[in-house]
Amino acid sequence: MTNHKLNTGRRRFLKTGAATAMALSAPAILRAEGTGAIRVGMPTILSGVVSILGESSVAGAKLVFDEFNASGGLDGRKIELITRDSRAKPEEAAKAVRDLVNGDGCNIILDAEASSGSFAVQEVIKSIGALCLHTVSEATPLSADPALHAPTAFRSARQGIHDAIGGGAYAAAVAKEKGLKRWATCSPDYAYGRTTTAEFMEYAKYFNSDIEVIGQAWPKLFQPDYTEVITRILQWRPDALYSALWGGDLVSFIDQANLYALFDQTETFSVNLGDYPVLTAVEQLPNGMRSGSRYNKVVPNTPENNAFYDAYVAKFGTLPTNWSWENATAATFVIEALKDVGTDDPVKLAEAIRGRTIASPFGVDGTLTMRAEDHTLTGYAVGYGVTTAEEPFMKDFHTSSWEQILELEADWKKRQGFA
Amino acid sequence: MTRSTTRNALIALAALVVLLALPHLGGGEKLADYIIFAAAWGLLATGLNLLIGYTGLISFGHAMFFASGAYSFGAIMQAQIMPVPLAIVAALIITGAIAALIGAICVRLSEIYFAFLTLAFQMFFHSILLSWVDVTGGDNGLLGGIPTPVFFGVDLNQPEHLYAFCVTVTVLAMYLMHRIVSSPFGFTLRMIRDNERRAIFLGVNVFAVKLTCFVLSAVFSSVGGIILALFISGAYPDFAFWTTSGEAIFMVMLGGLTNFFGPILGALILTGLNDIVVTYTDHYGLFLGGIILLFSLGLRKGVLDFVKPGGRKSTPAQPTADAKEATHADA
Amino acid sequence: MTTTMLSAQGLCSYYGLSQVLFDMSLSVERGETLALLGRNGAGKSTTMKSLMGVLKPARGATQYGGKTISGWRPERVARAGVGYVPEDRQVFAELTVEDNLLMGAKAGTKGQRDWTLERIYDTFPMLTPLKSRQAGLLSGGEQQMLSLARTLMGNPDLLLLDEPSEGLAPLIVEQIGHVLKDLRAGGLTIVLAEQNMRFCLDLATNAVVIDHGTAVFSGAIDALMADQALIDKYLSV
Amino acid sequence: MEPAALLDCLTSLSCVVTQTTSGLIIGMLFFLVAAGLTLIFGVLGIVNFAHGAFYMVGAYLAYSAYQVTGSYLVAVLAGGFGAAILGVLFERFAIRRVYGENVLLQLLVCYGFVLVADDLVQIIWGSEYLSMGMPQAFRLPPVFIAGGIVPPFYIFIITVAAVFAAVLWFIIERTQYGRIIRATAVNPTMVSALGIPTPLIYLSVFALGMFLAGMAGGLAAPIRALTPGMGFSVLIVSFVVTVIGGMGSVTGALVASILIGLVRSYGSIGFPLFVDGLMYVMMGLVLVLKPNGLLGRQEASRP
Repeated sequence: MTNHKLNTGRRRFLKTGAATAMALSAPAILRAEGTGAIRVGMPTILSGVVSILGESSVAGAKLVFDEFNASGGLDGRKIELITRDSRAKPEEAAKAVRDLVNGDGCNIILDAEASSGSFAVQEVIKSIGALCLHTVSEATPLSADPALHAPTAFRSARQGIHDAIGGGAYAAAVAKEKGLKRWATCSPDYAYGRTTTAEFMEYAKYFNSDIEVIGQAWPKLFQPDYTEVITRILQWRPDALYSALWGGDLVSFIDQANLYALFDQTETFSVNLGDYPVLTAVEQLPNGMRSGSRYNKVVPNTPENNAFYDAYVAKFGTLPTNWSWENATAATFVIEALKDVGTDDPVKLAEAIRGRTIASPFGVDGTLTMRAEDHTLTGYAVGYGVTTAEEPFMKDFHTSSWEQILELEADWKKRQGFA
Repeated sequence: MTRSTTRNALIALAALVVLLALPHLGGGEKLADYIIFAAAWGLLATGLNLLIGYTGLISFGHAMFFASGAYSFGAIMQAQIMPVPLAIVAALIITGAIAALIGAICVRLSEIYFAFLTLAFQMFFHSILLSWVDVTGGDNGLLGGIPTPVFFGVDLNQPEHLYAFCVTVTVLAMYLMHRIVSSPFGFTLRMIRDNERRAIFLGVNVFAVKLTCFVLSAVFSSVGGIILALFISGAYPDFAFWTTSGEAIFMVMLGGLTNFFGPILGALILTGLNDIVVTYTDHYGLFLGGIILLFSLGLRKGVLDFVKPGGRKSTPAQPTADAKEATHADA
Repeated sequence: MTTTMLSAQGLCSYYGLSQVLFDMSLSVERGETLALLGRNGAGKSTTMKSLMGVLKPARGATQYGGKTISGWRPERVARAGVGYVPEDRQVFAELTVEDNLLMGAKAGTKGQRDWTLERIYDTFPMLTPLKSRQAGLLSGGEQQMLSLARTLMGNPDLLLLDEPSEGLAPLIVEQIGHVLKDLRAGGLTIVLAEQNMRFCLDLATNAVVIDHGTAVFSGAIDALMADQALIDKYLSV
Repeated sequence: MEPAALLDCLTSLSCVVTQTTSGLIIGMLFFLVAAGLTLIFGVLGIVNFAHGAFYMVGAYLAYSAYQVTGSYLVAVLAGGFGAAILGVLFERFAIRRVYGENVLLQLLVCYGFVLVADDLVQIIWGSEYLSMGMPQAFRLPPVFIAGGIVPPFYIFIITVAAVFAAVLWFIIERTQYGRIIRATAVNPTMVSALGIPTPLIYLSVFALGMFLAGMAGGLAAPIRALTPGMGFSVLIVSFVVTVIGGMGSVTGALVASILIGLVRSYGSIGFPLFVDGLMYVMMGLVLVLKPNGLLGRQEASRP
């Protein structure tokens, strides 16, 4: 395939070319510094079935940036958020990031892509060196696997394993109290659904050895009809059901399972149920379904979090999502780091973010920390509650202990060979 | 070498030189990215057009070969068992084998059924990519990037080297495809497209020719996948999704299927349009969909179909049976 | 009363890029039966199609009942009173005989419904027992009858009849001839495209001879019969 | 693979009842969408890739109508007629211009339409998931038939779909309009030469197909979340159904829909991970062994 003669010719050509290219590309970083706007790029999904992901991500970041700009910005320099629709295609996400950095002069990227897109973005960041905060992907390896590590990339989003440990402990306790032994699962058939479910059941069993998984159903992502899955679950007659379905799929699943009165017969643990768009979409929310924490005005029930909710609703006319708080958090980290460093040099910003603790409405104790060792967000609300059909949609929320999460996470990392 | 092949080789070489120089003439990395992207898509589209434009077989499943190139190349490089050039050759062989298998089943069918069967295979392939997590990484794609160790002094981790390499491979592949379509084999393809019966009367083994073309077409399309995999240092299931095939078909149509360079022009236009639409608006569907509608209802023919009218005539805008009627009537 | 019912001037028609009709002209008087003669491939069927609007002539004009109908879609031509029986019959193979007949049913231009199923079965007795048979299973002669009957169900004022005798047994041809004579007697105007000159002799009063897509003779059929040279040149096989 | 579970189920009446009805409900909703698709292909020769978009539009219109009127009947009719009206416009201004053209050009027209429709729906109704909610009349506990669970709402849907199947059959086989569309499918020129305006026939068949798709969207709105782009997954299954049943055959679509429904419901017990795969394998096998589908028409045989 490669012709040696061609190669030598090209190499000579390259030498002269490389110098010019350096001269042209290097100023991209210099140009953006100084007095102009600070540009923050956001590749995300703005069209199709999950366009709500992109819209609420943009809104979450915009809320924080606009406030910062209104209060004068960074010594008068405003933050400008530039979004790109990747249409959920990883290659488009990768190209968008390159373009945002090389073409638009963004030194900061808020990566609001679903997991496959975030892995593609991570590869670009590794080679291009901009500051990047992944704000949506919950895929654990993104920040836990050292092989994927990039010095300027962080996760400002939930980490799957945190929810699994917190959720597993909660499920184990409920199971003990109510005698739920036979468990079934129903999660989407792709990496997120499978790993989240496996980890959740692993920790549920770890905390309660009576728990037994008697059946697992794996509907496809965006499947329109769940009837065959629902009747199959009915055949198993489980005591409890775990589901990692999310978004519109979860809405359809609940609507259809209601017809079979599935939730009257089983205790349901649905990690993604507690997100406003799902809760408000389901017209007949069965009583007593349990959900993991997503975003809720009363989790944690602090004036700061209530204020965020109110400001968001006032500004956008829609309810905030899990993605909204994750992006708002990323935006806050960016602003705090900018204030520290004074410029948008990505390496300096990364240094400022690594290990940083910020005050945040979403922290269990009012703060969030970007853990230095693996660039992962900690301290956010993890736990489970019982959903209700009316505001605030969540009661008896049980906040998981971060001490326990961190301890078991360290152990888990060792087993995975990540640490 | 005849005079025309020498001339074509020189043209290819000149094109290569121009392409190599382009980013240094002020376009910068944005232009380089654009060209690599368009080259990857252009190879997919040009490969596909070997079937559509030259043989009259409409494949709706070519994205699976695009993906199989990307995935097999990526997986081989991740396993670190051979250098880049060998891995590319291996990826092409793997794709060729898959294509031979699928082609043997598909090329017997005609028209819409061929399109549907290729579509079915593609959906099956896509679901395998999603569910065979151990090998493909499922929806997360090939995790961890694609390592590219230095070979012959070429370091694909450097953007300049990557650009030069991708452009060279593209020009080489385009040159080879051009030679194929201007060879006697290429004429046989066109004869099958225009009058399959006549070809059979003349003793052509239509099945073998179609199958060969199917495999070649798949292999060249997979070169595009390899380039894209190199560019984003990964491979993802959406490479094999039907929308990828759909876009490739649109590129073929947009540039013109009667001209060898139509598909790559279509790739350049559509990639550019995508960039512009995404940069200036959040309503991708509205704008791109509008452009597609304008094109398909207004222009109706690819850009290069106007420049060089090819062998195919468009039938009058009447329902199919009317058109059939007109051709089998007396004179 | 002789008034011109249908006339065409300078028709040029193409299949794709190849021209088939060159300046074809003809004219039919009300109540007349016109024979359109010519060898296979001379352009008879193309002329019929061009008159019917099934094929759009590139140039030339057609007048029917005082209106210019060139450029009209076939259904409009049909609704104006022109019935068309195509050369290869084109019965709807999957439909039953009766369904085929019902497909053709429509009122005539004056709202008349002279042709009913009963009258059809009277006129074409051989169709009666085949009522519920799929048309595709019929013999060639039966299909020809059906095709003609189907068009009659639309109560046309003018009938374009393309090669009704083609490939049929003499007995069937004779039957068709009888039917046509009755139709003519009933006042129907007929344009009959035929290779079979003998078949036309009994039926037609005037004739147009077509060769290479253009009319080479136009006049009384007796005059044509008298001109052996013309017959040898254009019609003999 | 869990053949034992499948065997258990087949020997238990309650399981058979549950799985058979769930197979029927899956199948019948697919049928309503696929019927229009196959009809349009049969008569117009168009592979309508935009079919899913009409299903989506029907669902959204039904949602809005339900919000305003609170009547499920009005909602379903709004979905059906809304989609039909949109279908008329689409046929008149787009599809009509590519009849008889290269199939790729037809696909492109549909593709462009789908992109625009998805985006417009997002602009009009927003990107949030919407759910119509179960109409009050159907908020009933499931009934038990021979130990099997059957939701009353699904009995209703199956009935409606069955009625529509019967009505469609009657229209196609027993009415003048049905004769005309069957004849037009085979020989539009001859139909037109008999005085029947084929452009109107095309328009009406397209509108009928869109009505069915939109109505299916409306019927399913209480149980399927509404999102922009929701039509796509429905489209894919409908294609599989159409190809297996035979492109152009409504009866074939009915048989294939029920087949697919049953394969899904029993398959989810016997070989849960291969349910989708099996659909594609069935489609592939049919294409290879019997390209015209189970009940597809042979190429028109003209004398």
